[in-house]
Amino acid sequence: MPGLEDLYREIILDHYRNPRNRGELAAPPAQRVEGYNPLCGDEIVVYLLVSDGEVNDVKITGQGCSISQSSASMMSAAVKGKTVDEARALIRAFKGMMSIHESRLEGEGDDAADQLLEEVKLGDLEALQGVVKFPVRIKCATLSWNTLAQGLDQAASA
Amino acid sequence: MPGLEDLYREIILDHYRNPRNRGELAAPPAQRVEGYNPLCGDEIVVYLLVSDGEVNDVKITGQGCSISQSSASMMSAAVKGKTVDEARALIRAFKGMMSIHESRLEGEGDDAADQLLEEVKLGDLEALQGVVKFPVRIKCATLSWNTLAQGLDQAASA
Amino acid sequence: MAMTPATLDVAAIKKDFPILDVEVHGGRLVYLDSASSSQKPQHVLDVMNEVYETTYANVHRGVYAIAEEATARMEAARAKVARFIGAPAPRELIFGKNVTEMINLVAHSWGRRNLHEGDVVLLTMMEHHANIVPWLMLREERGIELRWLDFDDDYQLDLSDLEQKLDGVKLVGLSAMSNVLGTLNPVRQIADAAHASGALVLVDAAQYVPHNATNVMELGVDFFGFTGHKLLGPTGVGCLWARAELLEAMPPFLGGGEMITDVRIDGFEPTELPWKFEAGTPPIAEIIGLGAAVDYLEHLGMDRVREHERELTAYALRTLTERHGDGIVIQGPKDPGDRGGVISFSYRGIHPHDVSQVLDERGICVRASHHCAKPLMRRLGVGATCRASIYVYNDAADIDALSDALAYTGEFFLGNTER
Amino acid sequence: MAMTPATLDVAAIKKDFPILDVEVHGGRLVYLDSASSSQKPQHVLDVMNEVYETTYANVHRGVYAIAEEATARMEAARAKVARFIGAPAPRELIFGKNVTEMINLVAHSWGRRNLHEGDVVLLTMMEHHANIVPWLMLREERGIELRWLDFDDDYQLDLSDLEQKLDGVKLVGLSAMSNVLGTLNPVRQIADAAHASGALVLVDAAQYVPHNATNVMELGVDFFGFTGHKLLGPTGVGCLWARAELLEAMPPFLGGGEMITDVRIDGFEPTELPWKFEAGTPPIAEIIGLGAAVDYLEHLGMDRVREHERELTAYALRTLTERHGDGIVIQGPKDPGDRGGVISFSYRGIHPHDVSQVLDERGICVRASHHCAKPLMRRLGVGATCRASIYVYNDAADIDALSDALAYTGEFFLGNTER
Ligand SMILES: Cc1ncc(COP(=O)(O)O)c(C=O)c1O
Ligand SMILES: Cc1ncc(COP(=O)(O)O)c(C=O)c1O
Repeated sequence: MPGLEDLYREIILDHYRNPRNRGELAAPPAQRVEGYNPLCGDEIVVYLLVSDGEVNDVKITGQGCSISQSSASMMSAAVKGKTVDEARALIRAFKGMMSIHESRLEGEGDDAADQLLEEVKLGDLEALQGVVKFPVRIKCATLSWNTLAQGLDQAASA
Repeated sequence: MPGLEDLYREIILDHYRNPRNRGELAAPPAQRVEGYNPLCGDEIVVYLLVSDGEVNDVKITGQGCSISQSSASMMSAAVKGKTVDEARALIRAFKGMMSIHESRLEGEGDDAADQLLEEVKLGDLEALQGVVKFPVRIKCATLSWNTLAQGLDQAASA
Repeated sequence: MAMTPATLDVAAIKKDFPILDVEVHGGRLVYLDSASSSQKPQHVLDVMNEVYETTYANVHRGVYAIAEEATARMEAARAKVARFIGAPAPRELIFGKNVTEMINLVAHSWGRRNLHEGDVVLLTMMEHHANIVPWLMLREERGIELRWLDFDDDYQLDLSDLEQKLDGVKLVGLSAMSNVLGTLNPVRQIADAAHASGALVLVDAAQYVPHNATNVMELGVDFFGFTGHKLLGPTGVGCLWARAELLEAMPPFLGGGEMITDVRIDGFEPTELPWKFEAGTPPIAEIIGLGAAVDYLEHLGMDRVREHERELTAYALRTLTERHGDGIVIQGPKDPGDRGGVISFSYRGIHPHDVSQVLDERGICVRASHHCAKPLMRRLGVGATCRASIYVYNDAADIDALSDALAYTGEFFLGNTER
Repeated sequence: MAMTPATLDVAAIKKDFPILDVEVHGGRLVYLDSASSSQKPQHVLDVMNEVYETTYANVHRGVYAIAEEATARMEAARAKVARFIGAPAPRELIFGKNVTEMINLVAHSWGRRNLHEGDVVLLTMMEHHANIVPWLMLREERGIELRWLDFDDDYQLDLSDLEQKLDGVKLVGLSAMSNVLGTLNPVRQIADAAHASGALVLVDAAQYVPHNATNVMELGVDFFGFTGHKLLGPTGVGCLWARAELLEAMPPFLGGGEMITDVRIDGFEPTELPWKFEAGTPPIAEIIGLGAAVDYLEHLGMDRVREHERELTAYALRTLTERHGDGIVIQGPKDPGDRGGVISFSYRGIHPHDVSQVLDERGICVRASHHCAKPLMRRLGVGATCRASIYVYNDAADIDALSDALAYTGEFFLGNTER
């Protein structure tokens, strides 16, 4: 049976207690996107400044459990300064790491996800891998990433 | 566990093999009433000649299982020549004997039925008492009696 | 001498529930989530096994011995459950898969026949989704109006303007006990007012029947639903009691076998109660299992069950507030006499998911959720709460374990200070 | 060497079913009513007991260990049952209480959205009430037309004018195997014709899935329902598979918990598949038990199951006609390759109730009934039939016992002559 230490790695608690990139950006020029997890009531707002195919700045507000908040904080640190393509690859890789349960329900194989995981370096984010053992919490971890994906789409069509 | 001998008493098989009062009566003057047990497809037609408050003649046609057919045969023998009031008392007593299962579902007590049973002599009909141990067959046994009751009502309002 | 019910022998009761012997994360299981679903005593499992192992067959119409026996046992369980809630006749008790289905049955069958555009259904702000969504669907479909009864600062329904609120109302739907706040609602009072103004009353008793001696006639209601799995019974069985006249006037809901007297290629005749509303093979073993659960509860005595829970709830409210002070905020009535053993709380601003996760490490099961009551959550201004809920197998040690583990949770997330 | 599946080891299988050890009227139980409901192997009971005794909790959203485990087991069972019928994705498999409910789900949710006055639903004359009454209800409600496919002298569907019959048809509803005649219907052929003329196909596979290796994609159908209790599983669980696009476009059926993402006092959003159609607490233990039943059947091998039943049906048809000659009339296809192990018959003019009653005295369980197929009974010109039906635990000795007891029944009612 997985234990607390699998879920709440030190680095996660650190991001929870000291969230990075907390705050707002003027929108426009920034994109403002809201995410919402109806199961637990978690809310997140992602502000995204994209120009020349690069994520220049990211800010986060909202409230929720330690997993959703630390995941958002880590996400912001990971994509800030990356190209949009890199950010998208990161989203895919992160969701690949998380989606073992969900993709089974879809009846898809996990091969593609496994391959992506090998190609993209997740770094600190791998601390969230333990969440997979707690299926109910996966949606907490992926909330900010889904919101980010929406923000990137929005920026692309802006 | 109740056995076959509880259900198929010799007298029942006798009525089944040699049904009494089989046939039709001209209607009018007779009442003609159909009964139908949707559970097993049993059908019965009761012809009833009532005058001056007396059941002058009864005839039966139809098809069905040994219980429904012998019950009809016994019923015809029992009410022929009786007054309408006696016939009604017999119906109540017979249904009282049979309805233990049904009346429980209605939430009624069985006291009234028990009392009736003591007052009215059922004679041969008591051979059908074993049916009560086979709840599915109760509706077979009561079919002709319900049909008779309808016929008496019909005669009363004719 | 006054008749005070003796307290339950919880130590003995715990032994009747095999799951309470299980180790979780190396410790004992402290199950405080009975409002979600109760655990099952060995007796219930034994009875279901015995049916499957000795006399299982499909019910109704089977002429052979084991089919007769299975039918007799199922109908005996119906009679038992009906008696347990004070229903005058077993045929007024309909079985389905859960109480959600039973409320949908009322909305489809009674509702579609009796509710038309502009008709009002009055609900409370503390309803479970099971008693909201079916009415929202009917609202979408035919434009009925939903109206809401709010509650006061002590989480009790605000009945000050009940008479005005009842104007134009055809049906009042309320839970007899809130699955979030624990509030025991004044069902009789509301039913009398509703009837006086010509409305019928549907009670969601999912949280009430398991914990209180129940008499539907004394409650004076019209439709009354509850669910087996919260009542020490198996999953897969729900119950609806309603007055026979109402059920008889209603069209069938689901169509199929068992619920007809005749089917032709151009029409059908529904059969009599209760089977008219029980299309298809019923949950046979589950109904019999629920009957066994009722036996178990009657053996304990429902008055004692209530008294035990009232005492333990009082202990919990006292213990938690004394130990954790302002750190804990409990959403629910203060007086244990006004409420059942469902305690929703938030703890030191830590998200309910995180609280529940850390409690789990100590083997403590509480629910962190909106508890299928999102309108209530919005009304309370929270996304979710933690909810600890008790039943016959819980004791003061379980509450102490919760209280200790909350302190640990605070340390884990917020560091070493207890407040 | 051709791959012929080895025959089942029925002696060993019988030991897996505790009820087959029971004595009835002093003799062994000869269970020949599996078409009504199957018996349950010990394995299924063990798995359900284990869940209740070690890891029972309500599913979904619970953050603690036993709730996670119960959820994981239930969803694993969903994936297993989906795979068992060749469904491409577990989320296309919806659970309810029985197949009757699942067909009603289609009629309510898909039907009320897609069927309008004058639209035609084509059914067969051998449908079970479960696949008739929901459509009769829709006919009453909105004036759809029902059309009927008849069958020929060998009890096979008459497809000679299928194309004309399909004109104006929006949905074809047919059972993959008749629960009265045993006929295995040409589902693929009918589905192709239906699709070519723009109709969807709903298959009632209650009698098919338990006895045949199943692949919904190869059958090429749209909606596919079956029921757990005929499949060695517990009572209280039914299944509907349908293509995801269809399910996604359909409005929800029952409203309540589990099936929403949000509920406000003025509206709600349904959640994703499969939960959108699973309002309220699902039959948790029953779904897991059904998963265990599928494990058991896969262990036997569905090809072997079918081969065993084909052989035993052949034996039964031969034995009964050789012994009883004109005394027995069997309603169903002659060739065991065209049918399953459901044998309806009448015996020497003795009423089916009486036959079944006397057989019971010998411990033999057969069903005497209209088998919830009254339109078929009328078409056959009978009120009821006797039906003997087999499964994995039946063998030639069971058939011999039936045959002997029939002779005894004749003597009992008609005196000493065998014909
Ligand atoms: C062909 C067929 N369809 C539907 C049903 C109904 O199944 P259930 O009663 O489990 O809903 C049955 C069995 O009774 C059946 O044989
Ligand atoms: C008050 C109340 N109503 C309805 C329900 C729904 O019960 P079920 O899921 O068994 O239908 C619940 C429990 O979840 C409840 O607490």
